[in-house]
Amino acid sequence: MFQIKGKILYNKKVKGSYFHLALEAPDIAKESLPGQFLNIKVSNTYEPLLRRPLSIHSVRGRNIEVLYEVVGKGTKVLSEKGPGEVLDVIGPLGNGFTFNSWAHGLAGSRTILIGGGMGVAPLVFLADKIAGLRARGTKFKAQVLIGAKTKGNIICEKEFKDLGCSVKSATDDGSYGFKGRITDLLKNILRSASYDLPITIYACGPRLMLKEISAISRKYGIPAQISLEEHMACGIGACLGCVVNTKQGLRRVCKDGPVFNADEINWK
Amino acid sequence: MFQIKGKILYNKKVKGSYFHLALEAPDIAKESLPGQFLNIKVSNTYEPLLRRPLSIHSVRGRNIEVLYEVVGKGTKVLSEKGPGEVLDVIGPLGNGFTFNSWAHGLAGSRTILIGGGMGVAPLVFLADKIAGLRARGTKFKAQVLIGAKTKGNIICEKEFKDLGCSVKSATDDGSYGFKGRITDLLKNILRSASYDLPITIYACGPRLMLKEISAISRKYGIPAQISLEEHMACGIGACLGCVVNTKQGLRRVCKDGPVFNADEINWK
Amino acid sequence: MQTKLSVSIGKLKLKNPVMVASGTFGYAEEFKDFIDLSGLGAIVTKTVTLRPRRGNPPPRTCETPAGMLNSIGLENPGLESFIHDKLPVLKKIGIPIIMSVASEGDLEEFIELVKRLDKINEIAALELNLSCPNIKRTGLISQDPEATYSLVKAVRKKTKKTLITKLTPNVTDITKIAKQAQAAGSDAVSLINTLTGMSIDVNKRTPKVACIIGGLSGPAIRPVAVRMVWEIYREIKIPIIGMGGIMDTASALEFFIAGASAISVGTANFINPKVSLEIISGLKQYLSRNKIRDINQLIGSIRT
Amino acid sequence: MQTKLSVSIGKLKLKNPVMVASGTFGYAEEFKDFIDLSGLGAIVTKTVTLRPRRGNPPPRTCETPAGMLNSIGLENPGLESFIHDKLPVLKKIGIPIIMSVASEGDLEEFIELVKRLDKINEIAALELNLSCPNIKRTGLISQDPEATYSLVKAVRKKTKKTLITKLTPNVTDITKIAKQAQAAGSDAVSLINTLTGMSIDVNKRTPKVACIIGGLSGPAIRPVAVRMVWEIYREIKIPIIGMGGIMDTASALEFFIAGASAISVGTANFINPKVSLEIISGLKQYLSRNKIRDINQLIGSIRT
Ligand SMILES: Cc1cc2nc3c(=O)[nH]c(=O)nc-3n(C[C@H](O)[C@H](O)[C@H](O)COP(=O)(O)OP(=O)(O)OC[C@H]3O[C@@H](n4cnc5c(N)ncnc54)[C@H](O)[C@@H]3O)c2cc1C
Ligand SMILES: Cc1cc2nc3c(=O)[nH]c(=O)nc-3n(C[C@H](O)[C@H](O)[C@H](O)COP(=O)(O)OP(=O)(O)OC[C@H]3O[C@@H](n4cnc5c(N)ncnc54)[C@H](O)[C@@H]3O)c2cc1C
Ligand SMILES: Cc1cc2nc3c(=O)[nH]c(=O)nc-3n(C[C@H](O)[C@H](O)[C@H](O)COP(=O)(O)O)c2cc1C
Ligand SMILES: Cc1cc2nc3c(=O)[nH]c(=O)nc-3n(C[C@H](O)[C@H](O)[C@H](O)COP(=O)(O)O)c2cc1C
Ligand code: FES
Ligand code: FES
Repeated sequence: MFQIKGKILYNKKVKGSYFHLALEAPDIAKESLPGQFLNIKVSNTYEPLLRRPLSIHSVRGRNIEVLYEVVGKGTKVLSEKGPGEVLDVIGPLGNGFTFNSWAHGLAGSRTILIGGGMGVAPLVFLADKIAGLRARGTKFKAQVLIGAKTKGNIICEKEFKDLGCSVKSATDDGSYGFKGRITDLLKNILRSASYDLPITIYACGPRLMLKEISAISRKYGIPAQISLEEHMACGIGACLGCVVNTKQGLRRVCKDGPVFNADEINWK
Repeated sequence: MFQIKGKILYNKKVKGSYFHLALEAPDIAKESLPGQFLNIKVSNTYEPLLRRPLSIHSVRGRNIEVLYEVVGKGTKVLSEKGPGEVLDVIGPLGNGFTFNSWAHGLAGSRTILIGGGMGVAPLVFLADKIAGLRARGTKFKAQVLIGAKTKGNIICEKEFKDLGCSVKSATDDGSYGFKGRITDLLKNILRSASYDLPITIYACGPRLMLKEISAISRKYGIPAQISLEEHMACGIGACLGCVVNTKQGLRRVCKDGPVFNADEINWK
Repeated sequence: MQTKLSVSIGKLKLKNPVMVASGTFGYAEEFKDFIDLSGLGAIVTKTVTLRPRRGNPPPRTCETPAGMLNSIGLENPGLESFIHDKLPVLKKIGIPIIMSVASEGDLEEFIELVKRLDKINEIAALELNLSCPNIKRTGLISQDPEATYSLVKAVRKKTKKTLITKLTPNVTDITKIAKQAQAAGSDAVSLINTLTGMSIDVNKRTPKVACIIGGLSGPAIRPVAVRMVWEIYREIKIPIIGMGGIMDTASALEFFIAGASAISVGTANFINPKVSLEIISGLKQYLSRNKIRDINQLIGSIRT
Repeated sequence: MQTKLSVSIGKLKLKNPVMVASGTFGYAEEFKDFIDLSGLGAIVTKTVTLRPRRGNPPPRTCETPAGMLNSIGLENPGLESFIHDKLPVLKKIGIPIIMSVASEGDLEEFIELVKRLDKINEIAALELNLSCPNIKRTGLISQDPEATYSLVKAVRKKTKKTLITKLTPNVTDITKIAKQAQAAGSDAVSLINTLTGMSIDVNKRTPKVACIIGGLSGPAIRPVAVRMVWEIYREIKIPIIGMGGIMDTASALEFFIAGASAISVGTANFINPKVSLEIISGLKQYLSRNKIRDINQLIGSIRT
């Protein structure tokens, strides 16, 4: 974990209210794992007061990238920063997805990455790592499912394809890809899946989607790692603000997560 | 009084921490008088919460200009705004200097404009109006005295000269012009002045300077109009926050001022 | 969708529940260049005392994080001058004028004030300011449940006008005070007045307002205000006028949902003189977006 | 210029007067990557209770204007687990560890806790958290002068360690409580704990923290905190540990000038984990710039 001043390389609109930020942050870049996040101070004033947690979307050499949606005042302020400006950033935070165990222990794995809305952000980094494993000769397949309200909210399709993933999309209104919930698409896939390799699900997105995925994971006996969100005050495990109810009691999303095994969570 | 959204035409550094802002504000421009001020919302967040009062430095057609020094967070935020951005501005506020009475009633007047530090800002607008009177054939002379801590804080010399004023400067450290206080320079001038025309003093600057000028005004029997500052919450006379102790009781700097006759003020 | 914004505070009917808070709107004339004053639900005047009050020495205000301190000290021209100079202007606006009153001294003075005002038809209601923190005394009437009761009771006997008791947040248990105000016959309570606070210029090592202590207002205090409205709502039956850090429609809505029947905009008037009217139209939009026909259905609608 | 930053709180000597506030610094290990912990004046632990406490359900925090609400509900692993797992780590830092303690139930539990801790040398002082607003009960010990007196008195009899009583700001008159803490033998008071507040999600019409009411902290509350430190300073003789919205050197200085002998950094740790050390060096600079040799000369130096 580092607290650094990272120079903005670019911070540009991708589409709609989605922005892509790249920062010079060599120390953080070196240690980052997919699923980990940054906690960014977006303003030098007291408005907003707290840092904003944003997933690591990609690491390129000394640089680190973030993909974010403008949803409130913090992300708005962030979106107004330009290249050359410096951000106070803490990271990498949290545990990240577990994927190396398979890389070392097994011949390979079939991974299904499921991103709902902004949830695709950390999965691109994961897909990148999986592509790296594949390049080293292991049998890793990565299928990506992207879910969103409507076509305009489908992001990162190209990034995933460029990383060699097969990509399917679902929209609530059917304006793009499968019409319906991403979890229904997942169920379709699992029903017809050939179990040549062990399957693992990695998911990030809205709470209800993750809850549904946990149910699917249990039903099909497929392990799922899910990345949760809670409101964070400190992001480093000190305030006990971001707890989630798990089988081992209340645990901190920022420190013990944000990635949890789906079967650990007590959904209410 | 208007509350308008004024587009920034430019907002650039003049020197050191001094900035020059120009805004499109036709309604305000039309009604502005020298000595009046604007109350500017520099941020859409609660930091800073209150507007910032800044004198009208110049009016050119539909545009209005402000000269300001970055001294704290409000002026800092303002200095970061760029052309095309829009500011929420209230103005023109306050009473302004009285100078027309002479223009109409008398053949002319010898005016001494005294600006301490940032106090020069509203005096440029006044000098401009006086130049206008002169252009219309009245006998108006304008002499300007600029006081500052050191050479780097002397501003607007050229502007005053361009408006046909004779300019003298004083710095505390003697790095430019007369070494010593501007009020000492004033005394020197008054001692040797030829009273061909009635003299009026117009002054804006630090409280101690204005207090000293009041004393000089009394001693020499020369009327002085001084522009005061007080911390302002509303700027429109509603909160009673900005009062100053006068012979007629407490009066609001934002509404009954900021310009007062020197002999009205009860200095403590 | 047609939405109903009107609410009742005692005998007073307001066409909409948005008023402006005492001391933050002058005597209204300062705002006439910026807004159509007749659009407001009501105007609460700067607090008036029987005799003119000079108030506190300057500096009287300073800024704090998301807030401000003031120590105006109830400067006002006194009752007679208010009636002659200010009231005629206010009257012309054509909306209910709620007059905020305070006493500098004893109960008798308060009674005298109220007796005099009871006869003036242009005054729609009285707000009893028992909570101004700036008059030097140890403790305020509004910090003491019994003193609040006696005062409201005594005043109640002298007037049939709608009586609103304004509460200070600087107490251990606000519900106790509110209950006493209700028991004594107050038609409504309004809250919160400012939290007492202090700010220091560390270079000069002096307080930033001359009176040392001032009243904290603005968005910083909103969570305290919303909490108090919610606490009181469950304990009393008379309507609540909520205020404290209302800056926009969203923050106004917090108060209604917590239990306020009307709200007052204070400090925000200084920053955006149009804000009260903007809130009125924002409320309409919120109601129709959420298919709520009557703002009264929103009051106290928090799901806990 | 050489400046002296050391201060005394009861029997406790601090090399500098900057500590970190209970509940905002975890058990210190969370901060070790960011700062040299041994540079701090002292560390106050998250409040510990006799038995483990699960705390409140999530969501537990939300942001407010220049502040935040929390309703952690004193989640902690309980005394035994603290002593075994946390204390050894804290001890190694080599600076005074002030242990914050609270009782979930009755006085006996508090006494038991204190008796047990009295024997542990690594604990430099005890801070009595009588003021946590999140344990559901009507009123807190720290809102009642007599209850504060009895509790501190009882605890005082059981330990020779430096005792600090932490005060809640949610009271009508903080000086009364502080005087009782002093009379009962407390070596110091620390203040302020959080102001109770509430924030509502107006679209969902639900409270933003699950427990409805939370504790307000951060710069928003600073004026209230500084005011209370100043009020108490003139009424008691024991040292004051000031806190509430300290974000930087300037805000820390306000507390010293108002009368605090030491300060605690709370919420600011979340925003800038280095802030406490930055304040220590900022204080040194301020003292030497102002030619003040000893921070003790600054304490209560406000010119009014
Ligand atoms: C571990 C983690 C990783 C995240 N990664 C990303 C990412 O890669 N890209 C991205 O766009 N967003 C991400 N988020 C969500 C992001 O933190 C919030 O969108 C952001 O903090 C909102 O700030 P704001 O000031 O713009 O909105 P606010 O004005 O604070 O609030 C606007 C809305 O956002 C919601 N919100 C605010 N804070 C959070 C939060 N901490 N978690 C969830 N919702 C919140 C509020 O409830 C409100 O509805 C992540 C959150 C967490 C906890
Ligand atoms: C009628 C009027 C006209 C003014 N005209 C100009 C002008 O033309 N150009 C210019 O540069 N400045 C002018 N000022 C001063 C200007 O308003 C302040 O410098 C500005 O508000 C400081 O804001 P800040 O947030 O940058 O500083 P803050 O962070 O608020 O404070 C920094 C310092 O500035 C001082 N300050 C803050 N507000 C005021 C205030 N209202 N009056 C005096 N000092 C203050 C503070 O005491 C502090 O020492 C004028 C003030 C008034 C009242
Ligand atoms: C400058 C100022 C003057 C005030 N004067 C009065 C007053 O005379 N009488 C009164 O009852 N309240 C007075 N108040 C308190 C407000 O009416 C209101 O209760 C408080 O400011 C909280 O609301 P806000 O945060 O929206 O400003 C004053 C507030 C301010 C800021
Ligand atoms: C998340 C959080 C948890 C806290 N937990 C405790 C606690 O366990 N015990 C305690 O005495 N105070 C606790 N506090 C209060 C702080 O110690 C401090 O008194 C208060 O936050 C004011 O200081 P600040 O504004 O600098 O944060 C907590 C505060 C926060 C923000
Ligand atoms: S945000 Fe503080 S513990 Fe997770
Ligand atoms: S600033 Fe409000 S009356 Fe002048």
